[in-house]
This record gives sequence, C-alpha cells and structure tokens, in this order.
Amino acid sequence: MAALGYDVAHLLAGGMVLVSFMLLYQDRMGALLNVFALHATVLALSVAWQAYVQDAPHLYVTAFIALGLKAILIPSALRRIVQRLDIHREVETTVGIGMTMLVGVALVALSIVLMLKVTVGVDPLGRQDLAFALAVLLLGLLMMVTRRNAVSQVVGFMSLENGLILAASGARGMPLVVEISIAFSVLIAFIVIGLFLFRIRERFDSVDVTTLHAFRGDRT
Amino acid sequence: MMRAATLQIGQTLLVLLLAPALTGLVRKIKSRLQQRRGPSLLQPYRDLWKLVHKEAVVAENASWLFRVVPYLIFAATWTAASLVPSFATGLPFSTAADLLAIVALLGSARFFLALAGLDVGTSFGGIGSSREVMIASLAEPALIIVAFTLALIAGSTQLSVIAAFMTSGEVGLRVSLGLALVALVIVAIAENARIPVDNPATHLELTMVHEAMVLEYSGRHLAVIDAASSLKLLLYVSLIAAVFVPWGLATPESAPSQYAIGIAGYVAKVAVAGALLAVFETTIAKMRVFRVPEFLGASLMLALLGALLMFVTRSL
Amino acid sequence: MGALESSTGTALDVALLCIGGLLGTGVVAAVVARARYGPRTIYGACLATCAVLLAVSLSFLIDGAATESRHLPIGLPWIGMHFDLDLLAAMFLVIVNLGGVSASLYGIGADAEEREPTRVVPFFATFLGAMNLVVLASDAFTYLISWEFMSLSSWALVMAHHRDDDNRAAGYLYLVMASFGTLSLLLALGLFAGPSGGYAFAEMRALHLEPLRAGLVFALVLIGCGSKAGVVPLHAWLPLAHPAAPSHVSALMSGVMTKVAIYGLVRIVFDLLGPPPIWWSVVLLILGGVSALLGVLYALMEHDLKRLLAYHTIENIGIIVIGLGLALAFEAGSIGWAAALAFVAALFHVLNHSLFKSLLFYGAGAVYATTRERDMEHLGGLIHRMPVTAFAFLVGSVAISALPPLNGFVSEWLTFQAILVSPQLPAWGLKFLIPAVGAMLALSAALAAACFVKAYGATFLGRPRSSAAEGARETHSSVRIALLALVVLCVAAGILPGYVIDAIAQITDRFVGGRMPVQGAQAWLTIVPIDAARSSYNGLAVFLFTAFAASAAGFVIRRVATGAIRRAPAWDCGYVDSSSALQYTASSFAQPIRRVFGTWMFRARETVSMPRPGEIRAAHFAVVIRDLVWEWLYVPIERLVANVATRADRIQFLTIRQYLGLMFVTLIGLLSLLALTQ
Amino acid sequence: MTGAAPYLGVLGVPLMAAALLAIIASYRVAARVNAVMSLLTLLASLSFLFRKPAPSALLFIDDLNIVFIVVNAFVGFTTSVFSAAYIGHEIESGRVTTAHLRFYHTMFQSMMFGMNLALVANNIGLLWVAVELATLSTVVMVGLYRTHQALEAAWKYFILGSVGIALALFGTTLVYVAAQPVLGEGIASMEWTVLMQHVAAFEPDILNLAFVFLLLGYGTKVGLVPVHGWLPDAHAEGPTPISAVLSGLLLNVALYAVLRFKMLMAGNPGAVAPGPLMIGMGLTSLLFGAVMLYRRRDIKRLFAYSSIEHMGIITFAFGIGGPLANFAGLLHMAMHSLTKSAIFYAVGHVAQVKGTQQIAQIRGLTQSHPVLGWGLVLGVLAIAGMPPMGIFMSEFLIVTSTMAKNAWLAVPLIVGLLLGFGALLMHLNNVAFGEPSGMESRRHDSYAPLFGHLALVLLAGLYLPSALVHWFQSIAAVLG
Repeated sequence: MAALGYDVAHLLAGGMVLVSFMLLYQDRMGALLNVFALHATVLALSVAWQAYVQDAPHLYVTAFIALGLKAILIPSALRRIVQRLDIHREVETTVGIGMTMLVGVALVALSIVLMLKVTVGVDPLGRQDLAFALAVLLLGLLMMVTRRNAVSQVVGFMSLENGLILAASGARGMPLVVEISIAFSVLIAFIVIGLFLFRIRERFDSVDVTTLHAFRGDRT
Repeated sequence: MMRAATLQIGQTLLVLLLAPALTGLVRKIKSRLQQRRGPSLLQPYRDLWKLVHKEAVVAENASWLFRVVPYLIFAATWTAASLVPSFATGLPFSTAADLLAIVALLGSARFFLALAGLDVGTSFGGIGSSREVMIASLAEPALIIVAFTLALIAGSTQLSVIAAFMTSGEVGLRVSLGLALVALVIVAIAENARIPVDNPATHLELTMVHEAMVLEYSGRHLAVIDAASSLKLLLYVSLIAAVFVPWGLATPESAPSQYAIGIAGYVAKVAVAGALLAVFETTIAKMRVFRVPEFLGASLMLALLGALLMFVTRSL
Repeated sequence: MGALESSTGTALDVALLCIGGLLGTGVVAAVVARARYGPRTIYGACLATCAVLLAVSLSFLIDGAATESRHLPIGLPWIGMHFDLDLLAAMFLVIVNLGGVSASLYGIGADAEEREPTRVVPFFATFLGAMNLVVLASDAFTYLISWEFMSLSSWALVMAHHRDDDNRAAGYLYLVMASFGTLSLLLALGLFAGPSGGYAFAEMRALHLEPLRAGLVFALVLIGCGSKAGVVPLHAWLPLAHPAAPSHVSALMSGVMTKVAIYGLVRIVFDLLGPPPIWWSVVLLILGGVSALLGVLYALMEHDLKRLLAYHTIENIGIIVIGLGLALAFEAGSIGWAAALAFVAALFHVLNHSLFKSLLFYGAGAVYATTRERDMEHLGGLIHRMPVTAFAFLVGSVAISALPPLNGFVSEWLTFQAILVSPQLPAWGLKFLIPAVGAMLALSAALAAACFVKAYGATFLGRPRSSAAEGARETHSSVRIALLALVVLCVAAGILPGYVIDAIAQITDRFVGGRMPVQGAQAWLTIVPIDAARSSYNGLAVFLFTAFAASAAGFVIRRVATGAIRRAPAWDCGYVDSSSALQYTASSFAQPIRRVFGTWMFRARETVSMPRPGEIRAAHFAVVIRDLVWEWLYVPIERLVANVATRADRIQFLTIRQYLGLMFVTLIGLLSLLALTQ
Repeated sequence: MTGAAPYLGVLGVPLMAAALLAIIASYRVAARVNAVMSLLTLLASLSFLFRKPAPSALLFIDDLNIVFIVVNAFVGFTTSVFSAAYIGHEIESGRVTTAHLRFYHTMFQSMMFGMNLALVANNIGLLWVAVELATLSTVVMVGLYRTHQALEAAWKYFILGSVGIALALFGTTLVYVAAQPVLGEGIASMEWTVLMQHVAAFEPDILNLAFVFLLLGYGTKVGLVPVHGWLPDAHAEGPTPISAVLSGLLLNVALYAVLRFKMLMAGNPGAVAPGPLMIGMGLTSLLFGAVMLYRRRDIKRLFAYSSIEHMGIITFAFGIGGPLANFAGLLHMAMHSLTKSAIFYAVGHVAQVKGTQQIAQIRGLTQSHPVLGWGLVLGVLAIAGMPPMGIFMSEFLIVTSTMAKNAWLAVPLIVGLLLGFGALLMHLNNVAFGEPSGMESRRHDSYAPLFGHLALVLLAGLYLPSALVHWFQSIAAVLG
C-alpha cells in the first residue's frame, strides 16, 4: 500500500513537471490554455491522492478548488479574454523555445539535487513531492520571465502557484493548506480581473504601452 | 650697565650719522670711476638739510597714511640698524631682537613703503610697489634662510653672539658660509635697489622700482625716506661686516682703547664695502625687471643649499 | 573614569549652563527674529553669554586650575554625555568666545543690513553653542554630535543668502565635505575604541593601540579635522563657503571654527593617541608646508576680498599645522622642551589667527555693507571715507603679514626658533624636510605681506574705482568697537607675548612632555624661548623705540625746519591727472608674482587682444587661472558619481518582466550557491 | 479562535472600522471615524505595554512585536489624521470621487488589520496570509487615482508582490517540513513559540533552503535590492498617506517577518548564519538606493528610494547582529518610520500647494511656505542622519558596532551613507532654497503630524528613556 501510494504520488508529481515542460513548449495561445487546464487537473489529482494517502480530508477541498477554479473556470475566462481583447494568437517569447527547454532541464536538475540533498530527514513521499514542487515553481517563474505575452505570464504564475499547492499538500499534515489555497485563488482571481479590467493587451509591462514612459515622472 | 647704555646710544647715533656718508662715498667713487669729479662726500647731508627746509608738496588725494609712512619707515630702519653690531657686540638693546626680527623689521618698513606707493593712486606708484613686493617676496626668504645657516653655525640667532662666535677661531672655513655670503650679498644688492636690480639714480619709468614708489614724495618726507634708505644700506654693510669680518669688535667689558679700535675698524670696513659696491655697480649693467626673479631665485637656492648642508652635517 | 566623574567643578557647570543658554537662545531667536529689535536682543544675549564663558575659561586658564568633569545622562544611552574642562579646552574656549563676543558686537551693528534675520540669528546662536560644546565634549558620541551640529548650523548660515546660486553651490559642497569629515572621524573613533567600545575619552586615553591601527586612526583624524580646518587638498570648500556667509559668520568660520578643528586634531593626536611615530610628523609637516604656500598663492591670484581672506585662512592653518608637526617630531625624538616650544608656537598662532582673521573679516564686512562690493577691482580710496575701518584693517594686515611688532610675527618667530632646533632630531628624513618646510614658511610669510599690500592698497588706498566706492560711509559704531577691541588685542599680544606664552605653556606638559621657560620672569619682558644666548625678542622694546624714533624724527624736523604742507595734483612724472581707471588694479599688482609662481602652479595664462590702429573696439585682457587640485581631485570624483548614477538609473525603467528576471536570477543564484556550498 | 479576546483591540477595531467605513457615505465623517478608530487601535496597542496577554495557538505578543505594533499603530493614527487633511484637498482638486474615498478608508483600515494580524500572528502560515492581505489592500489604494501611471504602479506592485509572496509561501512550507519530523503534524509545527523552543533539533539544511526563499519572498516586500522593483512607483503614484504607511509600516512588517525567521535560523546551530546574506542584501540596497537618488525627477519617488536605502541599512544592522547592532537596527527602524512618514506628510502638502511632484518645478520652499519648507528641511536632514536627530544616534551605533565586528564592512557602509547624503542634499538645496517658483497657493493645514513626528525624533536623538533602552536591549539580546 505504502509502495503503491508512493508510486502514484511520484507519478502524479512527476507528471506535473512534465506538463510544466509542455507549457514551456507551447507557442499557441489556445493550446497553452488547454495544457494549463491539464496542469491544474494533474495537480488536483495529486492533491486528492495526498488527501487519500495522508487521510487528510480537508485536502479534498484544495483538490476541488484546484480542479474547479484552475482547470475549468479560469482557463475559460482567459479564453474569453483572449477573444474579447483580440490578443493575437501566438505566444511571443524573449528566449527561443529550445533554449528555454534547456534552461528548464537545468532548473529541474538543480531543484532535485537540492531537495534530495536537503531533505534527508523527511519521509520519501514528502521528499520527491517537494523536489518536483520546487521544479514546477522554478519552471513557472522561468515561464513568466521568458514570455512577453500577458496571458501566458498569468499562466506561468498559476503553474508556479500549482507548484506551491503541490508542496503544501505534500508536506504531511500541514495545516492551513486550504486557507492558503483559497487565498491564492483570490489572488489569481484578482489578476484575471485585472487583466480584464485594465485591458492589458500585450504585456504586463504596462497598463497601456503608449503611455508607459511618456508621463512617468522619472524619465531622464 | 651705565656704560653699556651709553655704548648702545653711541652706536645708535653713529649709524644714523654715518649712513649718508656711505651713500656719498659710493656716489663719489662711482663718478670717479666714470671720469667725473662727482659731489663731495658731504653732499647727502646737504641734500637732507635742504629737503627738510622745503615745504612738502602732497598730492590732493593722499591720505594720512601717506604722511605717516616716511617716519614709520625711518623708525623701523633705524631700529633695525641700531640692532646690528657695528663696532661692539653684546650691547643691551641687541637682546631686543635677533637676526630674524631684524629681517622682519625691514619687512615692515618695506610693507609701508609699498602701501605709500599705492596711496596716491598713480600708475607709477603702482609699478613701483608691485615690483618691490615681487623682489621682496624672493629676497626676504633668502635672507631668512641665510639667517638659518648662520644660526646653525653659531648656535644662535643673536647677531652679537654670532659675531662673537665668528671671531673665535672654531668656525674654520665652511662651504655653507660661502654660499650664505653670496646669497646675502645678492639680497643686499636687491634690497638696496642697487644695480643690476634697480638703479637708484634713474627716473626711467620702465626700469625704476624704488624711485617709482617715492615719486610723489617731496620735502621733509623725501628727506626722511632717503635717510632711511641710506640707513638700510649701512645696515646691510654692517651686517655683512659683523658676520663675515667680525674682527676688532669691542664688548661692553673691554677697555676704551678697544672702542676706538672698534670704531676705526668699523669705519674702515664700511669704506671698503662702499668702494667694492661702487666698483661692482660700474662694471655691471642693469638687468631687465623680469630677469630679476631668476637672479634672486639663484640666491634663494644658494641659501637653501647652504642651510641644507648645515642641517645635515651639524647637530647642535 | 570613575575618578573623573567624582571630581566635578563649578567652572564647567557654568560653562555648560551658558552653552545651554546659547542653544536655547537659538530656539527663541527663531521666534523673535522677525521683531523689530529681535535680532539685536538676540545678539545682545549671545554677547552676554559668550562674555561669561570667556571670563570663566580665562580665569580657569590663568589659574591653571585642575581638570573638571561632568557626566550628563542624556544622549547615547548607557554612555551618556561626558564633558571635561582642562587647560587645553579652556584655551580654546577663550578663543571661541573671544570670537563670539566680537561677532555678536558686529552683529548688533550690522543687523540693519541683514534682509532676512530669521535665516541668520537663530543659527548664529546655535553655532556658537555647538562650537563651545565641541571643545568641552569628552566622549566620542558627544564630540561627533556637537561637531556635526556645528557644521549643520554653520551650513544654515552659509545658506542664509540662498537666493544666490553660488552660495547654494558653496553650501552644498560645504555640507557634503563636512559630513565626509565627520564620517571619517566616526571611523577613526570607532577604530580607536575597537571591540571594547569604550567611547569616553578617558577610556580611550588608557588604550594602547598597535602601530598600524594607531596610524590608521591618525590618518582618518587628519582627514576629518583637516577637511574642516582647510588643509590642502581638502580645502576646496573653504574659500567658497566662508565668504558666502554673512561677514561676522565668515569671521567665526574662518577665525574660530577652523581652530575648533585644530583643537580636535590636538585633542586626539596629542592627548588620546599614544606616543607618535616619526612619520606622523613628516605627514603633518608636508601638508602644513604645502597648505601654507598654496594658500597664500591662491590668495595672490584672488581679487574677491572675502575670498582672499578665506585663502589666507588656509595659509595660516598651514603654519599652525607645521608647528604641530614640529611638536610631534620633537615628541617622537623625545626632546621635550623643543616639543613644548613648537606646540606653544602653534597654539599661539591659533590665538593670533583667530584675532586678526576676525578683525579682517569684520573690516571686509564693513566695506561690503556700505559698498555691496566684494571685488577689489571696484573699490579703492576707502581710507578717506571710512578711516576707522581702514586703520583697523591696516593693523590686521600688518599682523597677518607676520611683521613686528604685532602678534602674527611672534608666533611665526617662535615657529622658526623651533625649526632651528630640529638638527638635533635623529631622523634623517627630517633633516632634509624641515629646512625645506622652513623655506616654504619664509616664502609664504613674504608672499602674505605682498598679498596684503595688494589687498589693502586696492581696497583702501588710491582713488575709488566705482561709484559705490565713492559713496562709501563709515560703519556702525558697535562694529567700530569690535574692530578697535581686536586691534588692541593684536597689539597687546604682539608687544607683551610673554604673558600669552606663559598662559599657553602650562598646557604643554601633559601633551608633549616638556615645558618652556617661564617668560614673565625675564627682564624687560623679553621673551626667551630656549635660552638668552640662543635667541630672544622684545616686542615692547622694539615697539617703543620705533614709536619714539618716528615721533622724534617728526617732532625734530618740524621744530628745526618746517612743517609746511601744500596740496597739489599728483606729480606722476608730469603726466596730467589721469582717470582713476589708470591706477594699478589688484590683478595688475599681482602680475609679476603671478608670472613667477602662477605660470606653473595655476597654469595662469594671459590673453591680450589689442585693436589694430583705426579699429574701433576696446582692447581686451583676460587672465585664466586653473585650480589643479580641483581639476585633479574633485572633478574626477564628481564625474565618477555622475556616471554611476546615470548608468544605474536604467534600472528604474525596467519592465515588470525584467524585474521578475532579476528576482529569478537572484533566486537561482542563491539556490545554486546553496547546492554548491554543502 | 481561542484566547483571541485580548487581541480584539488591535485586530477587531480595524476590522470593525473597515466594515463601518464601507457604509459611511460622507468622506468628512469617514475621515474622522478613520482617525478615531486608529486612535483606538493605538490605545489598544499601548495597553500591551502594561499587560502582556498569554500566547494562544494563533496569536501572541512578545517584546519584539510590541515595538512593531506600537510604532505601527502610532504612525497609522498620525497618518489617518494627516490623510483627513489631505483627502479634503484631493476632493477639491477633483482627483478622487467620494466613492473612491469610501473605498480608500475601508482599505486603509483593512490594511491596518492585515499588518497588525501579521505582527501578532503566532503562526507562520497566518503571518503569510496576513502579509498577503495587507499587500492586496495597499495595491488597490496605490491604484486609487486611476491614472495610467497609478494603474501601472499598482499592477507592477501586485505582480511582483504576488511572486514574492509565492516564494515566501514555499519557504514557509519548507519550515513546516523541517519542523514536522520533530514536532509532529499539525498546527504546533507552525507556531512561533513552539518553533523557537525546538528549532535546535530541526534539519538545518532545510532551514537554509527555507531562509533563502523567505528572505527573497518577504524581502520583496521590504524592498531589498534586487527584488525592490515595485517600491518606487508604488510610493510615487499612490496617494501620499499610502506612501507614508508603505514606507513607514508595511516595509517594517515585512522586515519583522524576516527578523523572526532570522531568529529561528540563529536558534539552530547547524544552519548557516543568515547574517552574511542580510549584510550582503543590506549593503546592496544601501549603495543602490543611494546612487539612484541622484537622477530622480519625482519627489515622492526620491524618498521611496531613500526608503530602500534605509531598509538596506536596517537589514545590514540586523545582519551584523549582536546586542549593540540589533539595538541600533531597532532604533533606526523606529526612527526611520517616524521620519520618513513625516517627510511624506510634508511632501504631500508640498505637492498640493505646488500642484506638482516634479522636483524641478519646486523651488525656494523655505521662502514661499516657511513652515512647510523648514519642516521638509528638518525631515530630510533628519533622514540624512544629521544631529541632533535620532537617526544620527542609530547610525553612530551601527557604524561603531560594525567597526567592532569587522572594520572593513564599515567602509562601504560609510560610502553609501555619504552618497545618499550628497544626493538628498543636492535635491534639498534646490527644493527648499533659491528663488521660489511654481504655484504660490496657500493652505493652512494642521502640521501637527509632521512636527509631532519630528519632535519625537529630535527627542530620541537627545534622550532615550532608560525604560525604552532596557526594553530594546532585551529584544536585541533575543534577536541574537
């Protein structure tokens, strides 16, 4: 049972890392959102699994939030935004996809080395969970840094945050996970609303590109 | 004590009386060397006498300073002159100021003279003062450094002590002393406005320095200033004499006959010095004003070299 | 330290009360300064307080009383504020409050000209208070806080006439340099106290630093105090800031505040730090010689009257530093009596400079007040219109030019005497260095005389060069009182130096381990620094004889001959009366000296453009003078900061993504660090 | 929650106020209510000085967070007073509508709630949530003016802050992971009080990793370089009262979090000393902030950068550690809060009377508006560490304690201080002095908050009550 539990958890967590890579790889907006939905689903599954193996029922809530909000609600919302603000379809990157993938691999290596070396005392379940979580987190950050497009940056942020939830759920018996995941959902809701409200077309860099530096007090 | 005081007064008056004679002597010998008869030795005295009886003409916008300065200059110079041992050393007043103080006193005199040159606000006065201070700014340090050398040799800055030390045999011949002598002579020439630095007998605008400063003076003021400048010349002569040929100097303790010798010797030294000066002035040509700094710079360097040698070789 | 705390005294308490009073006055002044008689009242209060302080410290100094201490439980917790009043402090208190009294007097007279007294009066009082406080402070914190407060209030005074851009620039440079100095002092004291962290001077005195640390402390203190005192090359702010302030404040800054800086140097180097190694004296001697010479040369190139005076402050500080350097050298060579001589010479010159520099600044202030003109090229002939000021300024000029029988000469003469002892020093380097420094000293003295002939001649003599100078009027009576009082002091210190020397000489024992012979005992008030056979000087005799000779000559001539005077146009070699523009100007007066020294030291270049015959344009003459210290030391730093700032500024305009990038890189960096380090 | 009763004062009051203000329409009334409520919070916080409630599972009070709470409540109160005067003018000038203001007041109180919660939280998870709450409420206030720049600033703040908070969460999780083997599952493994007792037994490596994330995460809120990106614009574009609380309070709260975790680290022998990290980031922030001051055009952004500089100094001090440096750090923290908020009060009025935030267009303040001008001068000189203000004392202590620890570190510190001083003075020279320029509009405001703060700072520079000193010293000792 324990072995099985370990394997499934391992599978799901590893799956998330894999999906993160898929996220990095996407260059079409639509596909990106689909993959993210997948990412969230896998998260939901692994959280649910953790809930099961740790028999911590409250984690099911987290899993449910992950599924409902991130796998279904937000992706669809983003799709609507993409259509509404007719953001053009392909994802602009600052660094080439291939390069990004390479860096990603390096990051995964780093996080696994680090985690396995650091978390000697922790139970194996938590260990690899954490390692993968860190990987997902870093990949998410990497995505935010390398993508120009606002929506794909949001996606990056959300995948990062999925990593966090994964870690939190993996930490055996960690309290407040639900509260935290709720807080994060609020955060993300804010972001999405922001995207929508402030008509952020192309990028985070500016609410409105044309006025970016014109009125800024400090242009030298 | 009493005797020392009388000696002091005697010396003070002696320099005052002897000074114009020296000037006259130099003029006389110079004109002889120039195939002229020249005025008598007493001419300077007559000039002074004549000048003091003339009414003084003062420029309209001359200030009170203009009229006070001549007396200040005279007083300062006279004080300085009476501090230099002429025929006797160790006189009471000589403790009042050492060599450095004497140099500084002459500096005060020059300071006021330069101010007087600027007081009326004419262009010539300006030229004079400006050149005078330029010359002085090099000559005075040279003199002070010469004083260093002497002080290090004699272990004192008191002229009478130095003179006494020089008479004692233990000086011997020193390089520094020679350098100091040369420097001192150059300074003396410059300070007394003699050729080649300046010409006491010219009124050519471009060349004159001292004369330009006193251009506006007349009557008794001019007389006093002239007296002061001849006093200055005598001062330098007696300074050189006291330091480099100090023989025959008397002391308050020595017998009256000694004083007679001292005075005679002093007069003789002064006469010789005057003759040498006259010869030197006739044989050399006046130099351009802007060559003067180099001339004086040379003396400064010589003096410094001498002092350095002393500092390094001697430990008091 | 406990012992110190136990012994408390009345004089110190009175002094502290007065200082509190001064600071309080400053606060009150901020309110009442607008009132009609407000400023005068405040100045009056300052005058009274400083007078009390002066009396207290003077009596303390003359009795040679024992050190008094006070410990107040304010300021830095668990250290509190320590105050000591010893003879050194007392002497500097005397100097500070002499300045304070005369400056307040000037202020009473000059307050009519001050347009915005609110910007002057409050800070004037606090400035005085702060300077007194620095002298009494006896722990690192108290010392630094009052030191920086002194800078701050003087900065406010420099900014008093803030509408003028130059003044603002001066104020900026001043305060930046000041806090640079403070910070290096902070480093010095921190290094001094070390891990033990005893910040009371008493504890520091007990420490024995290893040579390297002591050397570092010395260097830092030299930077800190030197930048305040205006030692080359840290002098750049001084000639800008001092003249920018109202004249009586300029006097305080130049005449007194620089002395407070010297006090800091003496206190830390001679008192707190242990026995000095020889190289400290070498540093001081070189810096002093260079400052003295450069200062006076700058002054010769200058024709702004107040700035010229400020440059002379640099020169005199140089002379003082030379004296201190000699004292260190002798102390290191353990020749106590010679060290005492040099030390006394330095402190005597401190006193003298504070006297005649204040005097000169008041004179310049009086001139400025009536003519609104600081440029000597537009002045002239003032001796007719403001005789008292002219007379006072003349005395000041003679004094600062180190001419007998005034006080400036005595202290320089003492310095020379100390130089003449130096062959006894074992160290070979000094045997070469000291005569060179002596030559520099002699040169700067001669040049100073030249410079003041220029300054006095151009300002007070000759004919007026502008209508402003034509219309000049004699200054306010209380200003005249201040001037004459200082004149009296200058003369007194010049002809009766023995008493001053004795007062100072009591201090030396504790600091340089030696003492000068008592002068009061000498016959005829002669001063004998070492022994009679060595050298002696009698200011009184010289003064009396000169006075006698002058008056006698005048009297006799008038008696036997004539006293007749006839006024006539100037002779001037027969040239008809020329316009006042044709008289020598300050810069033309300085031209020969500029040619001798300026061409290589200031890269002075003269450009003349003569109109060809028949051409209708004015001939044009210009002198370009460059300040190499400024160009080689300050400009590069300024450029560096500007460049760095401009480059760094790009970071303000990164996009969010780039900021995230920064965050990301940092994170990865730290993580990989963690991965590698274990 | 159990044992929450004593904390109602500092938590309940703001929460209640937030709810109340949400329904009050008139902004004048709202402003007053806001001030009154803040005053109540202040009193409640002061009560902690006399009666320390027992720690509960989620909330607790110890010497350390009392300091922060009191400073927090005090500046919060003065700011609410200032804001009452400030917003009135904003309404007149039509920059904001009453609806906005209702929102503004609500958010003000909820921010106070968030910060107080973060400070009293006994639970690292709760701490995290609270900081997040405070951040969100400030974000919306930064965007209050709805100008392009304001929205952009808010957005930048929001995104960078979120990522930062995410990192912090991961760190928190790791701390739990480290604690869990020792303390077992459940809430206990996240309680400060418990963690502090048993930290020695934790797995040091995990703690190290955790600290990296926590330092970067909460450091983003502190505004440490290079994760400071949001800070300048957020200060510059938001309403001035918010700039004041951002600089004066929020940064402190984040710093408080960092400090707590530093204490945790210090408690564990195996863990790497957090000192070097903090020293490094502190110096970087100090030097960077100082250099950035030179090219500023906008007066509020100028002082935002000076906040970065001072946060750097404080972090540096705590990084140096030891009773003296910690004492100095605490003192500097308090002094900076008071002074910087005072400066922002002054700047707020200046911007209103001059109608601009452009430094270039503000000239000769001491001439045109003497009280305001000299107030600003005093504030700037105080923040620049001029005596006899309190910051001089704290900087003196910081430098000397640094010398005692490692003399060479003092050199960059000194350089940074000097650079910063030069820049501030350069701007002050033009803003406060010279010929007045720009609008001459006069308003009589209550300068009470401004001069109240300055008076306190001055007092602290001259005399610290021994009670305060002992208290700070005990904390400093705890901080290790």
